[in-house]
Amino acid sequence: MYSDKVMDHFTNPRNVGEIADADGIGEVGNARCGDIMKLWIKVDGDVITDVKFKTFGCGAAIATSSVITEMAIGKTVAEAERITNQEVAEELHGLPSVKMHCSNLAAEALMAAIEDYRKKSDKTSAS
Amino acid sequence: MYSDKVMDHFTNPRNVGEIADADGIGEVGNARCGDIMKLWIKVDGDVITDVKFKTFGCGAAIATSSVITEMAIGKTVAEAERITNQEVAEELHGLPSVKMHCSNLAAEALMAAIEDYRKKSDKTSAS
Amino acid sequence: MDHAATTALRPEVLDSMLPYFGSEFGNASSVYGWGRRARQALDSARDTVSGLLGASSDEIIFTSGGSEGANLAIKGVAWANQNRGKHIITSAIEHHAVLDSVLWLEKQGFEITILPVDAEGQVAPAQVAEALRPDTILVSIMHANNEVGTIQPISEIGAIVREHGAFFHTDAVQTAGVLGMSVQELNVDLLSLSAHKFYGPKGVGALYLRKGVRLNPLIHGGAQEKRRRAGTENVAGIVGLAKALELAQEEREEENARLIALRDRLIEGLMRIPSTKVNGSLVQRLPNNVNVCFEFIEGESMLLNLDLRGVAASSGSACTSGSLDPSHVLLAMGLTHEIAHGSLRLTLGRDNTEADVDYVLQEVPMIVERLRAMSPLYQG
Amino acid sequence: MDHAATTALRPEVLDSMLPYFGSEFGNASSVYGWGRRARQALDSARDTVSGLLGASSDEIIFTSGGSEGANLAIKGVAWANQNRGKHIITSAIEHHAVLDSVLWLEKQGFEITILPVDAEGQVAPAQVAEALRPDTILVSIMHANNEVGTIQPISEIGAIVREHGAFFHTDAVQTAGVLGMSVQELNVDLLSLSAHKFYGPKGVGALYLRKGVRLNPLIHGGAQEKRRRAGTENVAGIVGLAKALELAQEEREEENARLIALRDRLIEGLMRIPSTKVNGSLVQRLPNNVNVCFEFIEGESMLLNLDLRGVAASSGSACTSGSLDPSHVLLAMGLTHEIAHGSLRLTLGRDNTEADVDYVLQEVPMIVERLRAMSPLYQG
Ligand SMILES: Cc1ncc(COP(=O)(O)O)c(C=O)c1O
Ligand SMILES: Cc1ncc(COP(=O)(O)O)c(C=O)c1O
Repeated sequence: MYSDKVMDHFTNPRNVGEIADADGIGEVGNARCGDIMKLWIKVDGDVITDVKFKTFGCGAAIATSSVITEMAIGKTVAEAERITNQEVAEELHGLPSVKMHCSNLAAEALMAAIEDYRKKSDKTSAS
Repeated sequence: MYSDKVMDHFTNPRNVGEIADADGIGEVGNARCGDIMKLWIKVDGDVITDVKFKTFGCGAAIATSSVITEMAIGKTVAEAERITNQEVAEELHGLPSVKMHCSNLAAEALMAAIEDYRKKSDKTSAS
Repeated sequence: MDHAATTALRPEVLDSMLPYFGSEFGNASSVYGWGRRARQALDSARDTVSGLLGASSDEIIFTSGGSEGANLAIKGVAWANQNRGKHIITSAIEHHAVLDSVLWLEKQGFEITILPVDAEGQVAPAQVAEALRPDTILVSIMHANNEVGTIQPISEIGAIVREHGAFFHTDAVQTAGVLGMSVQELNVDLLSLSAHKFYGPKGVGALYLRKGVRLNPLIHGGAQEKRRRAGTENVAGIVGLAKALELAQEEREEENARLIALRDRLIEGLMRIPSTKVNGSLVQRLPNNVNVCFEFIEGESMLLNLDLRGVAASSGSACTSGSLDPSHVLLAMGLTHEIAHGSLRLTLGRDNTEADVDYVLQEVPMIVERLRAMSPLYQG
Repeated sequence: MDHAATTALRPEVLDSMLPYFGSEFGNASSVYGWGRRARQALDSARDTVSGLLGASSDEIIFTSGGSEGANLAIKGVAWANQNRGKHIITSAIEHHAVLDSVLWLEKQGFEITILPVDAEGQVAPAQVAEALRPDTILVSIMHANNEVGTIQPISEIGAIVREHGAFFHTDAVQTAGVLGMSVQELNVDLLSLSAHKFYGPKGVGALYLRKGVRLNPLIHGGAQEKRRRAGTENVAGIVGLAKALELAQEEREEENARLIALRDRLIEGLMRIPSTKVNGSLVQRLPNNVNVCFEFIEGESMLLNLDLRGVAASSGSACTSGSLDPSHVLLAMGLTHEIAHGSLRLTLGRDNTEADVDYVLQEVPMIVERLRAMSPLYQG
């Protein structure tokens, strides 16, 4: 039911882990629904230089987390922010329809991490 | 679904036909229900010496008609009168249950013929 | 010659099924492994069936046969749409799967109109139009009758029903392997069929359900068939259904021409027997159906004699059903009880040849004569 | 290791079926010829099944599977007995075929009590007794649960229900090939089973219906199954069901001993993984069922990894069903959502060996470790 690309990211997920001195951290989903994604980002200037993730969830959740790290690294924050769940699914050559709703949270996790980065850098620049 | 004995009487029915100078004629059933039996009897003294039948009906109807002619011939009228539908079915080594209700009219046909015979002979003796 | 009752599985169909009795035994609801391959087989069977019906694949619900299909169509639509109305229309010559469903719904508070048919067993579209009411939610008219073979003007009736805004179901159990099955041309919203009538396996069928038609399940439970029919799928049976329908539809024009020639030879020959009557239309008739009444004799004794000579047949005789009344179809067509009791149905199929027809034409007259000689109704 | 989902057809069973896909293709309702032989095959299958259940042959209704059986039992008894009352009792851990039937009836005006279960997934007979009301017409409690394998005290519950004068149905889909099936000892009035769970064909099942219990058909139409289930009989499937049940019941004691040894080896091995919990009773448990929760990981990703290593399994994960909530069974047993999401069900069968168990015990710990390393919930 999963595309080869999903299976590739599921079996060899890229960028698993945490970033100790992350510039932003995002977490979405909840254990009740069976999917939690946590994303760490490192930003240099305006460019995302590193992303790491940890995910509790099904194959689709793991693969979307993995692929969005690749999609985000090298993009500016403003560019990364515009990535949609739909684009994540397309990057994976599609997801089964039941998975579109519940397990495709990666774009939201990235958004949350960027929001966190903004808040922190606002604070930094304000201080 | 029919016993060998039913099939025997169905394929080689005994005593098919009419008796021109019958002493009694009985007819039961109706075409609406799909079974009509007509029975002719010849009585000598008190003994039934000949029986013939014509039947419109299913295999069971034809077989019961046939077998009752054999059962009745040689019996006294009083004996023949006591033959029941149940005995006819037993003589045939049983009938399928759906046939017990609708197609096992032979005893009634015989009874009707005997009744007809009694009426006629009453009239005869009265005259 | 009882192909309307059931047909033998074609060897090609059995071959298509065997893998799913063997190594490919997975449960199509399992997410991985064998389950995935069972799912693919189901998907492909569904595509085949929907393609042959001119439908989309999510409009096909696999069932356990024609009876379940008709029950699901009728009760399912009735339950799901009772807020819109509780009136249902059907005809007097439907199969009992339809009639008894409708009569049961009547006991549950629905209102039923049962349309009459003409002497040839046809429903008049004008009568459907007349019977439609503002609260009519469903009309169910069979595509062709299983006893007398009369084909109904489904497309015309469908247009009327659609115009009115009710749903239209047709029981296509007798026609699915024989006539064109475009649900668009037929103007139907629901259509039920059963594999064993077209050389597929017994115990499997399909219901076409037009997108947007609301339906309650008959069998609740698992999420199979998009929640419209629960139960672990009969994968082998469904694969067999699709294969059998595909073959039947491919070959139907050629096979129909062959059957019509045999059918007409048979009818002509039987009509030479005195006091004999053909039942059903001679024009709008299934290619394989012959139905005649021999006056003065009863159907079951006819069948039994034919069986002894190796010919399987069927009859509207009450005695074959255990009830007292003969075929409701023949009675609806205006036949008297006694004549209806004497009906004989012969339905031709793939394995019948001209020699079979000639054998029947040689045997039947003798049987009829013998039974008439025994009949108190026959005056010679 | 997903034998609770479905099982492969046994070759002996396929052999018993093949004649009915070939020359013996008759319609069992036809009076003569091939029909008669199909009828004999059905009668003999019915005798086999009724014999194994300690029932009489007219108490067996053949269906299209476990889902239809449960729907027929529940809706059929509800409709036929609603004049006596409209209250129905069931449990929170039933299969959806039961639960959804009951919930649908609730919408049609019936009143429903859904009993809770304890932490091991058992229904307490005392709670059934308490829930019974004067207007209770039906109680439906499954024989053993399909997810966690817990066996219910059916005989005890049955005695209570009978004493009260209500009818008692048990869904024996998971137990029919595994446990003793005497309907007298079980004190049940209705019992449903499905052939594909005991190495028989998919799409065929049976319902035991005690004499005297009134039932409305789910599928109306022909006179098959003594007017309790219309539709041309799936002769091959029914013959296969009888053969499979016979073999399973013959071999069950020996096979159960073997499976219990494998099961316990598997449970013991899996329990060595930290933060792991067995679900269901360790005593009243199906011989083939293993169900564990690994904290901090989600079930589908576990299944997918096992599938990549050639092991078929199942999970109560919501992600395998497309819904958001995980297994209603695990939640009813008091597990939290996040733990319930991490369940793994392995169900053993005829083809599993000790080597299979050891292979799983080698793979699972590595998969768990890998997934936990990826989990934001795991503090390592
Ligand atoms: C306990 C239980 N009841 C009912 C069913 C439904 O059976 P079937 O899928 O054969 O309709 C199943 C299996 O899916 C089951 O495990
Ligand atoms: C017209 C018609 N409808 C419905 C059915 C029922 O189909 P099944 O026996 O496959 O359930 C039949 C055949 O028996 C039929 O001829």
